Amino acid sequence: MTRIRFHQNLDDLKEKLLVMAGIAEQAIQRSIEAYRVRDLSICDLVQRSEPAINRQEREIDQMALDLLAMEQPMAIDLRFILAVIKINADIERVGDQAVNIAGRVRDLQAMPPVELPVDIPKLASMSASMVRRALQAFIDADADLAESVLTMDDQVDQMNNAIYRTLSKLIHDEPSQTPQALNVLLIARNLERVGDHATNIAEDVIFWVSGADVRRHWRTGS
Amino acid sequence: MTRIRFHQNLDDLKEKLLVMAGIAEQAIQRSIEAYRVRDLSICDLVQRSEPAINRQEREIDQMALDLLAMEQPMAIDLRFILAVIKINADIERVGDQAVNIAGRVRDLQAMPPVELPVDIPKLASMSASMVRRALQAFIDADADLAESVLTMDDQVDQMNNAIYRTLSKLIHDEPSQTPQALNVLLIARNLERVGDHATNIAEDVIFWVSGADVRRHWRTGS
Amino acid sequence: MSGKLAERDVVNGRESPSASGLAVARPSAARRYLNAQSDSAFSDGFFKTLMLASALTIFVIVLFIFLELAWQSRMAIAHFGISFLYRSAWNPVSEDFGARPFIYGTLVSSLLALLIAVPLSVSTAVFITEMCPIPLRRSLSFLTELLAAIPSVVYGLWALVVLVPLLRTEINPFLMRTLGWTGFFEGPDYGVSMLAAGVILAIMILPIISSITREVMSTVPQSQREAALALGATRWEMIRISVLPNARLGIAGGIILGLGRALGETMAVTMVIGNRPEIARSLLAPGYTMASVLANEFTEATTSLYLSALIEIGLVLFLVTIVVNALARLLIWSVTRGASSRMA
Amino acid sequence: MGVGIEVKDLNAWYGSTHTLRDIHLNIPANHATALIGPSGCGKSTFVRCLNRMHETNPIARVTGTVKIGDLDIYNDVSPVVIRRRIGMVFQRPNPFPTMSIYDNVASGLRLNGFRNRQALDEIVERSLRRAALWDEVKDDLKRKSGASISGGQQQRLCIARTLAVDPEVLLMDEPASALDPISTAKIEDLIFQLKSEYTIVIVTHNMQQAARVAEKTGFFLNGQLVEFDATTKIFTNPSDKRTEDYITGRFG
Amino acid sequence: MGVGIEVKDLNAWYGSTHTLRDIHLNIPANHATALIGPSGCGKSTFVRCLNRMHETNPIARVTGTVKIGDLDIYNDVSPVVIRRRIGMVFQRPNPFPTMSIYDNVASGLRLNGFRNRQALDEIVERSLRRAALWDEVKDDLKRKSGASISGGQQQRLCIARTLAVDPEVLLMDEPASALDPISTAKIEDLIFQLKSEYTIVIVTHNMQQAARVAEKTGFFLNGQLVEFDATTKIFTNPSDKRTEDYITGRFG
Amino acid sequence: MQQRIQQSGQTWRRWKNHLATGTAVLGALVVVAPLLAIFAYLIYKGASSLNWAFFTKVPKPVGEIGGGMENAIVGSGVLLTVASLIGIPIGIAAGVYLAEFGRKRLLSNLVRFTADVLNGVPSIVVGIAVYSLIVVTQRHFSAFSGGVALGIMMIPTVTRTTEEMLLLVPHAVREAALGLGVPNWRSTVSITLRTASAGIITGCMLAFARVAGETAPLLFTAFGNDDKSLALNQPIAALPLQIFVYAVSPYNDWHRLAWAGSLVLIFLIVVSVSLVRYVTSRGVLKGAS
Ligand SMILES: Nc1ncnc2c1ncn2[C@@H]1O[C@H](COP(=O)(O)OP(=O)(O)OP(=O)(O)O)[C@@H](O)[C@H]1O
Ligand SMILES: Nc1ncnc2c1ncn2[C@@H]1O[C@H](COP(=O)(O)OP(=O)(O)OP(=O)(O)O)[C@@H](O)[C@H]1O
Ligand SMILES: [Mg+2]
Ligand SMILES: [Mg+2]
Ligand SMILES: O=P([O-])([O-])[O-]
Repeated sequence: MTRIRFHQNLDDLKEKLLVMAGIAEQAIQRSIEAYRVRDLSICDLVQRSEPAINRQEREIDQMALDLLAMEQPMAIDLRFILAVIKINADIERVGDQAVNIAGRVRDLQAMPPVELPVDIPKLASMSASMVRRALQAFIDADADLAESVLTMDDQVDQMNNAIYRTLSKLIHDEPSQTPQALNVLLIARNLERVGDHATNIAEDVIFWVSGADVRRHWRTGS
Repeated sequence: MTRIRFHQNLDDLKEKLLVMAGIAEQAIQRSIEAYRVRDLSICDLVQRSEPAINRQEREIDQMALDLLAMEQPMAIDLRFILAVIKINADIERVGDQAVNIAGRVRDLQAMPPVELPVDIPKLASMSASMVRRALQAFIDADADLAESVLTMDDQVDQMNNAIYRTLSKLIHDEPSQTPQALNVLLIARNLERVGDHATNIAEDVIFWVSGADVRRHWRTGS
Repeated sequence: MSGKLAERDVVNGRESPSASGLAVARPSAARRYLNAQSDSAFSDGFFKTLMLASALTIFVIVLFIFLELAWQSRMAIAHFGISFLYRSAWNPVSEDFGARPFIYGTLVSSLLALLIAVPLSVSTAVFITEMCPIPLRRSLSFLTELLAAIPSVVYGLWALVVLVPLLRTEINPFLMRTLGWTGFFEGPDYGVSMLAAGVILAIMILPIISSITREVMSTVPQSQREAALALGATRWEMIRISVLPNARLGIAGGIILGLGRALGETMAVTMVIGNRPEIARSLLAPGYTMASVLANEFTEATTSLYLSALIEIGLVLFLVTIVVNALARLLIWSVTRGASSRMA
Repeated sequence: MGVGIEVKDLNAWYGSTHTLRDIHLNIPANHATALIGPSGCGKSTFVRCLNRMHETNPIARVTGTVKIGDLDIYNDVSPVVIRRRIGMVFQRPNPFPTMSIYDNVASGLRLNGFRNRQALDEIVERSLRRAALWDEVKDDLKRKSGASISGGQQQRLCIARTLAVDPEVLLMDEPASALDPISTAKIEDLIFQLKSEYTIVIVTHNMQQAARVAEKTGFFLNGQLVEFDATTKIFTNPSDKRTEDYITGRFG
Repeated sequence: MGVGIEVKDLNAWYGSTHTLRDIHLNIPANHATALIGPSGCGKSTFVRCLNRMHETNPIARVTGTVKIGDLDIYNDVSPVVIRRRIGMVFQRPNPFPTMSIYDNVASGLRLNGFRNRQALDEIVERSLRRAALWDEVKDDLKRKSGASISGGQQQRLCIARTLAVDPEVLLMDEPASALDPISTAKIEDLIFQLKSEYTIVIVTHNMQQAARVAEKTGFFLNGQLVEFDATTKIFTNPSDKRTEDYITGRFG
Repeated sequence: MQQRIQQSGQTWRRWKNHLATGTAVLGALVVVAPLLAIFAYLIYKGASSLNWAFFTKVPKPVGEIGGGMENAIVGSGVLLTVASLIGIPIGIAAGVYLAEFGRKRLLSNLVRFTADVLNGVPSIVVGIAVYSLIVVTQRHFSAFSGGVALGIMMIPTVTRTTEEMLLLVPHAVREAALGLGVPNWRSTVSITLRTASAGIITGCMLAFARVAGETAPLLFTAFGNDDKSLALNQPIAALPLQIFVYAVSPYNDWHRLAWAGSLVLIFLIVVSVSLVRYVTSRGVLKGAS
């Protein structure tokens, strides 16, 4: 039962997923970059990455399906493939969020620039680092690192809420800035969702590595 | 190879998923009811349903995992289980959206009531009917019905965009109503996401029934 | 055709490797060699014919024996007709011949041998395969196998020197005392007798029956024994329901083989049966068998009718063994039908 | 109804090879328990120790305690009695080829001197029904020999034969490994039905088979019991690294 | 290198039972093709028709065309010649028990009169290496008999023996069904490696095995070829309802 | 449950078990005892009568003390050589035919049956047949006729063991050979026969041992000869024949020689049988099945 090829295939699967994750993460970073420097060409770049991510999502799904059908994976291998299937969906959605952000940036661009009292790049770097950490946990099969992602999510939520309050107050005070503020508010929500997806990825990593379904303790608890 | 028990288990799995879907759908409807009649007790009901949905999500995931590990499902059975795993995640998120809506309603309740020129219940009934249709397609293994869900999604998106425009204009014109408008805007976004999840479910049904990965034609197309 | 093909392949192999369908670009040493080989159709045919001829030889030999015996005994057959088989007279001087005492002697001594040998050899086989400790098992089975190889003349010698005196002094008196009333064990007691022939025949066929029985019992699969044991059978019950039924076919075969050997056995019997052409109820009386009379009188037959009568006895013996063999085959065939699937 | 089996400190040898080492195990009553492990790890030896078949091998030796319910099988009773209470089904179907189907099923009872014809008829029918074989053979009960039916049917016949003596425990040593997939599925269904009434221990090389029929699974390695746990646990998330490696094919 | 196989209108009989009906099939060169199907559906018969082993059964009959490359095996050549070019590996390992390992591998050539010692040594070594057996047996080549090694090794020896005559096609009829999982995995790895050089046709009852080793899979039912397609297609999304039913265990 | 453990029946079952065991042990003893007796007596009598002269001298005239059986030993050698040359090739070839070419046919069944018949034909009948075929036509007894008689007797044993041993060779081995593209005859000779060779040798040895001790067919073919002879067309002596003549004679010294001859004969047979056992127990055959 030295299923060498099967385990190579699992490695390939992981590799593929990581490549895709890299693209998605880059898309998030680029979209924030676009936000910072107000550069439409970067928005284009981000939006063009979507088909690639979608294609890779399908390929990974198909590969996972083939492995399930052909290799009778068991125990840790099976959990790995299931984790990949779920992480795959999350990464694809991270990519979607990047595209959404790019869309918002495009809208913002069409409006007069205003200075808003919120630190989107900080929130973004927080979310992005959650994603990176979750992926590192996946690479290293490190459940502890994955756990740390779960705690970061609370901070991201708080930051998002703070931004929401700030912006809704701002709109109230400065109706003229409403369109810009609304867009930024939505960008913040997108980034918050990116954090959520990172959290999901971390949960899946924990499930794969330790077999414990972390949602048991966490979701019901919160 | 008359794997009678296995196929009973698959039926049980489907049954369980439908029960959970029923609860999630009900949660959406209730949250909108709460919005309509501004009833906090209904919000409570919705928020209390979340743990139940989460628990069922975990149970279904576990059951699917067990079946994958123990029964070597193949072809349509394997696709079915994978579809269930994905639909499961989507339904759980539909439940989350209901809870989010209930939260927004709770916020709204704390504010002076205003009359906003948007038809949230209509959007809600549209989204809910997408979910219901997707589930019906799942029950009947009906790929055509599932296809019809995909087209409905475009309408939901349009309605949501219209609401966004209306509200952002309103905020601009009537800054005093900003908090209410912002909450309603977010409710609309939540409903739009419900529609997205319904779309995902429909795609998974098509994948299960026909083996065709519908994302191929659809997502890349859009 | 085949030769031509081989040639073509060689050519292809050297000159245009890819021209033929199979001789592709990489003919290795092995491939090139094999492609040059013929398809052996002729040697196969020749071989088969040779084997067939040998097989037919056996048939021809038996047929020849039968025809030869029948031809050589034609004079006696013509002279005595069917009555030869049941008349008791055996008088070379008056040229009056009947085979009855010989037929009787042959049958009785053989049956007697079976009666003694079958239970003993089967229980020996059971002991050796199922009960006895492994080291002992080997030496015991070797011993019985050796016995099968001892020439009958040696048995005869031993019987003449050891068995007959032993019977006369120890066993026969005892038998006369205890079983005399049956009429089978009445005096006078010469030692050489039907009983002595039966006993020595029994000793001679014992190893045959027991080694065949042993062999078939050891081919009964272990799983059969385990099936019985797992149902809670004792060792004896296990032997009774798993071993013996599975082996019965082989045991029957062994018994028939033993009978065949007993019927035709010549030398040992000649040496101990007493060679008197009479039919007596008592087993202690001397008798005569078909084989012994041939051994004793064939070279002394002076007249052609005498010789012809002797050969007719040979013919009868031949026919009796054919009948026994046919019966054996019939028996084995009918038993196999019931358990044929075991063989599959 | 079945009874539980309690194994303590079981050690077994073939000659001087130590085949089983310090096995501790509680097999639950009225459930199916699967034993898996690589070839030669001692699974067969273990089940053969449970009904004292091990000792039929002249070079075999065993120490430790095995309790069936309250009965210490190595001290309280004779092997003949214990084997009747603990039925065994082997890897290759081994019906008695010289007996009819009916006689095969009746053989266990007949051995015990059971002679009541009518009761025997009933028991034979019930056993064959329980073994899901009745409908296929009812017309040839006394006409066909036990060896003249298909391999899968033969194996069910062997199960029926074992059921006829109404054992409390059923031991099965790779009962389906010699059968085609359809017969295998039938045997598995059968085990699944029987386990409410008997304590079943099944050795198998096929992990999916273990997964399908058994609630509990034990993993043997080199004569030791590495892990014993709920089947779903073993197959989705075993505790021991060695189990995980075996299950996922990283072994050897 | 292997060659493709083209089967047209193949029909086969045992006595009066029509075992294969109108088989049309193109087996690609240098790939592994798996044949699956329920017991008795004719898989073995089919592969035996591909190297004319079918006709060694006196009651067997066959019609139709089988082309190996350009060669019509039923019309252009004798069976002996065709069998040298189309190697076959059987369900149970069948090494020649009286021959050493070396002689087993050399047998295909020697028995055809090949005598060059040095070339033979080379061929034997290369074949054993290709069959992934060399390291395990190189020290006992001429000392151990072909029957004295383990079952898995025996099967690889049989593969080496077949490779030694340098065939273009390798037919395998359930080559791993008599082996334990570890040996099975080794054989599968081997097939996987060999398929770049040979056209391999493998019959198997084990769907995962088909999935693991073959690019193409054919599904037989009642002597007919129901579906022939890419393996992933067959196992994740077959076109024919009967295939789907068989694959998912809804069959029978 | 009514059928669970009926204590009453148990004692009786145990008893039956013991009874059966006892019977078997007893049977074995009864069988073994005379065997050992024969051997012991043979060795005791034979060894004391063996001397160098036995192997190097021909018999003395009636009444004279001394002499040996050189003529018989040589004669047996000649006879057995002739017999083996006739019996073994024909026997093996016929066995090959039965096993490989004619499994189900009428012809092969007929041959099989006649082989069994021939095996059962009493040796003395074979003697008569050969007598009328060769001795009568040649008008004198001869070593050749004796050899033919013994050879005929070897054929069925060799044939049937060959057939059985070949059938023991798994069909798979044949398929393996055919699958390699080996011609049928080559596969039969180099694979099937070779695989079964240990068993076939056993069969030949057993046939050899059997005819080595045969007396009856030699009575009117080889006839016996008091002088050493190697000529095929002259009467020739044979060990068993000589033993018989001496055993039934009234002279003590001849009895002594008979015992010595028996011991030598048995020794030859034991050696060949042991050799066979050694060969087969090396497990060459076991691998085949
Ligand atoms: N009859 C025997 N004599 C000697 N040793 C034996 C015997 N049976 C088994 N063994 C040894 O005992 C060990 C355990 O064997 P056992 O048959 O219990 O293994 P297993 O787990 O059932 O293997 P498999 O899955 O191949 O049936 C092995 O190493 C084997 O070599
Ligand atoms: N030697 C034979 N004589 C007569 N009929 C045969 C023979 N071999 C096979 N058959 C019949 O031919 C049909 C096909 O048999 P085949 O062996 O090709 O099936 P298979 O698909 O290989 O089955 P399995 O998976 O059990 O090996 C079966 O119905 C069988 O009964
Ligand atoms: Mg075992
Ligand atoms: Mg087959
Ligand atoms: O797709 P989601 O935004 O609902 O996670």
